[in-house]
Amino acid sequence: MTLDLAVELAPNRPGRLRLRHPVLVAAGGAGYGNELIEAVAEQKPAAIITRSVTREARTGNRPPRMAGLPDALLSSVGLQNPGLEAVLHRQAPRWAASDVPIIVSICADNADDISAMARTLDMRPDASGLELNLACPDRGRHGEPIGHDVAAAETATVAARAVTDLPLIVKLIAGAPDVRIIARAVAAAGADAISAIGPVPALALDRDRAGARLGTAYGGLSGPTIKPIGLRVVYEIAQVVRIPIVGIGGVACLDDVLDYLAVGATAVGIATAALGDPLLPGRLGEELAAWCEAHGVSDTRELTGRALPRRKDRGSLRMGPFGR
Amino acid sequence: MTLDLAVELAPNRPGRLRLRHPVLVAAGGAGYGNELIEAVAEQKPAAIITRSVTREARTGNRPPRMAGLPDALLSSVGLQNPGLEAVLHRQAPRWAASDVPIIVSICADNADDISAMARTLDMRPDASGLELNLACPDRGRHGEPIGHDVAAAETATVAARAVTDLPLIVKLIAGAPDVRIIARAVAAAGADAISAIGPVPALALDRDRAGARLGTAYGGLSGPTIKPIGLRVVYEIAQVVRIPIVGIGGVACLDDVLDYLAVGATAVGIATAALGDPLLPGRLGEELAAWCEAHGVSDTRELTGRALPRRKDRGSLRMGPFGR
Amino acid sequence: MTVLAAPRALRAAIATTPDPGEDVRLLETREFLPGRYLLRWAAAGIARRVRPGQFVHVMAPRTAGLLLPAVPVAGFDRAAEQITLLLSKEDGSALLALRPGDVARFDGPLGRGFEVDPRSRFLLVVTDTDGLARVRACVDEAVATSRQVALLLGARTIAEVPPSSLLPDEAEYVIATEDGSLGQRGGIAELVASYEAWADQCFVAGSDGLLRRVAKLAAGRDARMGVARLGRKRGRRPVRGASPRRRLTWLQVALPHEVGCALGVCLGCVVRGVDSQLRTCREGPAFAAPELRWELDQ
Amino acid sequence: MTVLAAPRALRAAIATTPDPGEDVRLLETREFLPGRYLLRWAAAGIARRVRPGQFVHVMAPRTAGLLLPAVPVAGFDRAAEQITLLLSKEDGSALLALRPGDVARFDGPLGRGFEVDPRSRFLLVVTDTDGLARVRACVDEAVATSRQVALLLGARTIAEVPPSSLLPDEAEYVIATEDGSLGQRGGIAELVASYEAWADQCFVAGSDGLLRRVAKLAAGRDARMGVARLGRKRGRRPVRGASPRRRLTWLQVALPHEVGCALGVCLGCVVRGVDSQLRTCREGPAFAAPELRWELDQ
Ligand SMILES: Cc1cc2nc3c(=O)[nH]c(=O)nc-3n(C[C@H](O)[C@H](O)[C@H](O)COP(=O)(O)OP(=O)(O)OC[C@H]3O[C@@H](n4cnc5c(N)ncnc54)[C@H](O)[C@@H]3O)c2cc1C
Ligand SMILES: Cc1cc2nc3c(=O)[nH]c(=O)nc-3n(C[C@H](O)[C@H](O)[C@H](O)COP(=O)(O)OP(=O)(O)OC[C@H]3O[C@@H](n4cnc5c(N)ncnc54)[C@H](O)[C@@H]3O)c2cc1C
Ligand SMILES: Cc1cc2nc3c(=O)[nH]c(=O)nc-3n(C[C@H](O)[C@H](O)[C@H](O)COP(=O)(O)O)c2cc1C
Ligand SMILES: Cc1cc2nc3c(=O)[nH]c(=O)nc-3n(C[C@H](O)[C@H](O)[C@H](O)COP(=O)(O)O)c2cc1C
Ligand code: FES
Ligand code: FES
Repeated sequence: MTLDLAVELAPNRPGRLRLRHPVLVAAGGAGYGNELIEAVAEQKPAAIITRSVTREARTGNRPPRMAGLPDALLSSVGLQNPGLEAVLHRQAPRWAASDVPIIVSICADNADDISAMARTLDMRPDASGLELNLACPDRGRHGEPIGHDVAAAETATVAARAVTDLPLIVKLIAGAPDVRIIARAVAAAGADAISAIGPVPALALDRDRAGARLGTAYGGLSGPTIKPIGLRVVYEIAQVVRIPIVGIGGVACLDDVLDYLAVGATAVGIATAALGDPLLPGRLGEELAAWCEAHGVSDTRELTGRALPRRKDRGSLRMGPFGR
Repeated sequence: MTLDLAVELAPNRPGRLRLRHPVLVAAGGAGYGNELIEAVAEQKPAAIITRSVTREARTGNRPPRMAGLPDALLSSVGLQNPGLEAVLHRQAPRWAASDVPIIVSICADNADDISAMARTLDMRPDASGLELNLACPDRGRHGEPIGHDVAAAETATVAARAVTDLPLIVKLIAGAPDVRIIARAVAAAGADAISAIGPVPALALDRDRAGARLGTAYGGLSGPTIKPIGLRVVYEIAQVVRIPIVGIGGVACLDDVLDYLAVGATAVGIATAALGDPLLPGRLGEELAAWCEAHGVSDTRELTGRALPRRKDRGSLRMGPFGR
Repeated sequence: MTVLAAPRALRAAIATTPDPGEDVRLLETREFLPGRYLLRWAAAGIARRVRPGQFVHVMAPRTAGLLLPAVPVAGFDRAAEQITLLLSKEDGSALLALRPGDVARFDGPLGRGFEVDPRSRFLLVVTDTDGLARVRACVDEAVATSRQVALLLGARTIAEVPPSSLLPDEAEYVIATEDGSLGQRGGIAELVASYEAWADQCFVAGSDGLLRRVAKLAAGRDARMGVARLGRKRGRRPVRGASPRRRLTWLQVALPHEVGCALGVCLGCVVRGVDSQLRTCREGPAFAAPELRWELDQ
Repeated sequence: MTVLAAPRALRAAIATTPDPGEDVRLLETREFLPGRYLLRWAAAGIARRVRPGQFVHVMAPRTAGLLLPAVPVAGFDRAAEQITLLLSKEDGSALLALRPGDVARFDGPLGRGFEVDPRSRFLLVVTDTDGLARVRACVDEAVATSRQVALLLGARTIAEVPPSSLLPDEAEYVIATEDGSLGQRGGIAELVASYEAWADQCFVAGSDGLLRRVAKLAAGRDARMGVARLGRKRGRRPVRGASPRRRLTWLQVALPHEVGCALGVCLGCVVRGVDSQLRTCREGPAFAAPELRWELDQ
């Protein structure tokens, strides 16, 4: 049996974003990637999505920025980054030297910035793709994230798509009232793939309960705790779009990878657990290969969507005492 | 020091919903309450909110309806209930005999049903209050829950408020894009109190990943895992309304109770952990009393809102190396 | 990590059993298959009263009370005042972190167990690796009451077949594996037919598919065996689900019950019965097959 | 509960230390205050290299790697090849479930520790119950290098004062409690003034308030003591945060570091420095007080 773990994240641009296996580092899980790339010879992640970059530099949020919760991380880094130009200047040369594809995550609340960043990246050979992060709070809409609104999400996607033919992944957030509507709009606007979910807004208190634990009060919840929410969102998206989905949220072991594939993901991203164990994404790629071999699966695409409702089941009234 | 644990959940109707202590059973945590009431002589919960009742009987969702996840419960009972009339006929006589206030949770997707149920309850002496559950999927809006939409939430609240002067708690859900807008609208529409949060939509897979673990696929996530989300929502609501808030979501020990009070809750509700340990709400009331005594707190209201941002802090630019 | 303090005994006060929770002491944890453990407990009260098919509700230790608090009693030894549980690592039970000598608190036995007819001499138990915990106690019951018992177990492959040391010598242990790596090749349900004449009663637990296949077989058995329909000759029509009626049923099944109140109030454990919804924690976990709505393809 | 398998040593390969992770064996867990534990480990490699103020990253066991993986090394004994950690129940660390003989895997020592000037003879350590774990190793360092050391500890009440058995006999242990139930009544920071002339260097960890109060005191000390500004007389202006410069600073603080990558890439551990943002995991957890932006009320 020849085992094919490779997946295409932009099937309409064949070969442009072909991953050796389906497990990658999600945004924020490995900074701009170079520390990881340079330390790892084997067990490489399938790709690295960088932490989100903005057009201008940002100093990030007021500390403390992270709190450990049971099986979860609460964080609010606030997009600290030196701006796209500086990131490319300092980091991109080393990306070019690596065989791990680097996908640059960009974030902005207006079409101008998105276009400008996408255009800049389009001219660079070192970025293998672009992730557009829709978690950005929209100043025009009282800070509600772009990803909550169909029109805003669509505009943002078009702004990027119009100026580049780099593979474009659009990252949705869990909080949209109906994520399926956003997913459909984003796919129609030209996204090559969708990733989901980002962190879930949450809060934790200081030990003495005199205030919030993070400097910004609110933070994003990530890690194992959010997996059931991420699976729900990917399961919803997978039923309404045909483009590949990168399932993200709480992945920490092979079972989690298999779960995301089963609900329709083509690839799986890891941030929080990769902070604790940077080799995890690469190792899970190997574990997945071993699992496929042991279970007679020759292509991971066979696993994608296995748990989705099949059409023939719909409307069926026949079910036994326990509902099956 | 005299210790006053009592809280008023409807301060505009003094004495109508005065609880002996702040820890109650949230909807679904004790059915219609009678099994619990009859078994417990001490360590009584401050109140019991019934599982949600609809105007007509409902058979509930296709099994399996519950799955245990790490530190969480995934469930989708689907409002199985014999309809309000039958519930009152079978259960209410025993409510009247108990000194634990019973708050009847009602659920419907249209103003007619809500009015009709509220009117029915208004004429009964056995219900101490009414909780209006906004998690109901609105058939008029592709099944999006009422609680996602300001206008729908407002209409539902008015429908109940107009026909009863029973204490009225309106239960918000975590998934609204901006829960503060809903909270303000509901308070303005006449709610005596707000409760939040309900379960978070999520999904889990079968052991063999051939399908979802629950009969309805989607379920609501509850239990310790969702506490950081619940705290965030209550913290948000508490900054925009002045009516009491019942904090719900993941409460399982005294620290959780203190956390919810600190972010602005006047009382705290428990469902999932009360399923595992029905005496928990009453016991936590006692533990809270002991804690107050040990910490020189004479009135639990001193604890409410302690962690909320103080006005004078806002806009302050002075902060040290770690943000404080 | 929030861990609940041990609650007082309450479920017991309102549940089927009038007994309070009990402090039980772990005697032994043994990994009988990779990731699957047998836990033996000193639990005098539960051992005395438990019936096959019943479960305990783990009150302490637990992780916030949520990780599968309901655990079937997989075996008992009334003389030694011991019970055994079978747990798998995936269940994530806090019990697996305990070591011999540690104490836990169980509420139980809870739920309705299997009804073994006093006249039954030959008991057939059918299960798979995951279902074993729910029916294994039938074997102990059979041995304790000097009945003959055969346990048919189906597994995917030899690596998932529990060792015969899990069963007393008196029990006949029959295995089928899907890949033929041990015992008969194929599903275990196919072997049931050859025991249906021998067995006075049959107790089954396992995958949905296994239950359905055995239920289908049992549905045709009465006709094949020329057995009178249960209860037909009695004066009053017996209440469905009543013990005497269950006792006379050839096939009883134990359904899984992992989470929920175990009190009958949360309706999380509901399954579809022939003419009403049934709560696994109260009307079950053991049911007579005809009580359940199988909607079998016939 | 998902539990990560032990990762290979990687952080070490990119972090300040060139050493791989190490398997360490638990020798003893002792509850020294209710809910607070001292854990003593056989950890030859870490014990050999660790400097006060450094931490280890717990790679296994852990609950999905998230529950406070970074733990300060609270003590060491290079001869016995042992280190100690102080953990509180609220940290929820999986290490607390281990028993003597169990093995864990630590990556470390990580981060920059305190810089003790070779010429310093008298070391002052200031802390509170929660901060103790981050500075206690300064005492071991002092004793190992035959310096004199005083540890000032502030607590709310006597019930939160760690027993003196946690410290070697050579250390002077001075206590203040807010309620006056043990030692001086009031905050511990108030006692620092009486040691500022005696001490060559001061190491502090604790609540934000304690750090601020001691930092404020230290800011005025140079003037009071007539001490030349550090480094002023040298030819080249030393780089802020460079070891030689830190070594010459009277006050150094160890900031808490609980979660994050410990690799320098996540920016979750950032604190505000005087002229840049500083990462606690790389530029810290020990800092010279003047490196941090205190914005003290003066
Ligand atoms: C329903 C909902 C309610 C919310 N309510 C509040 C609230 O009441 N108060 C509040 O402060 N926050 C609120 N938020 C935001 C929430 O707190 C953040 O999602 C969370 O803090 C994550 O932290 P972070 O994004 O700052 O941190 P990071 O770890 O930096 O996360 C990176 C993300 O931050 C986004 N981002 C943050 N700020 C900016 C910015 N200025 N420009 C561009 N991108 C940005 C990026 O898209 C990126 O995905 C809410 C979010 C939602 C979805
Ligand atoms: C953002 C979002 C996306 C969702 N996407 C989907 C989706 O794609 N597919 C899907 O099936 N579900 C979806 N849901 C609903 C979600 O699955 C449920 O909230 C969850 O299943 C809880 O289960 P339950 O309400 O059925 O169970 P229960 O345990 O019975 O919970 C009780 C709640 O159910 C509500 N309820 C359920 N059905 C009705 C009804 N017909 N009439 C009145 N009240 C009712 C009640 O308000 C009550 O609060 C979504 C919800 C949200 C907020
Ligand atoms: C420290 C940290 C930083 C993150 N930074 C970003 C970011 O810059 N852009 C982004 O889109 N997502 C960011 N994320 C979100 C992750 O990519 C991911 O969507 C989320 O954390 C859920 O996955 P996880 O559970 O594997 O962490 C960040 C997450 C963490 C924990
Ligand atoms: C089994 C179960 C049934 C529930 N039924 C209802 C219900 O009928 N109406 C309602 O408003 N909330 C219902 N809830 C939601 C709870 O009241 C509560 O909002 C949610 O579970 C979060 O709290 P918890 O973490 O304490 O469970 C139910 C929850 C559970 C677990
Ligand atoms: S488990 Fe709650 S009704 Fe059965
Ligand atoms: S912990 Fe990640 S940068 Fe310091």
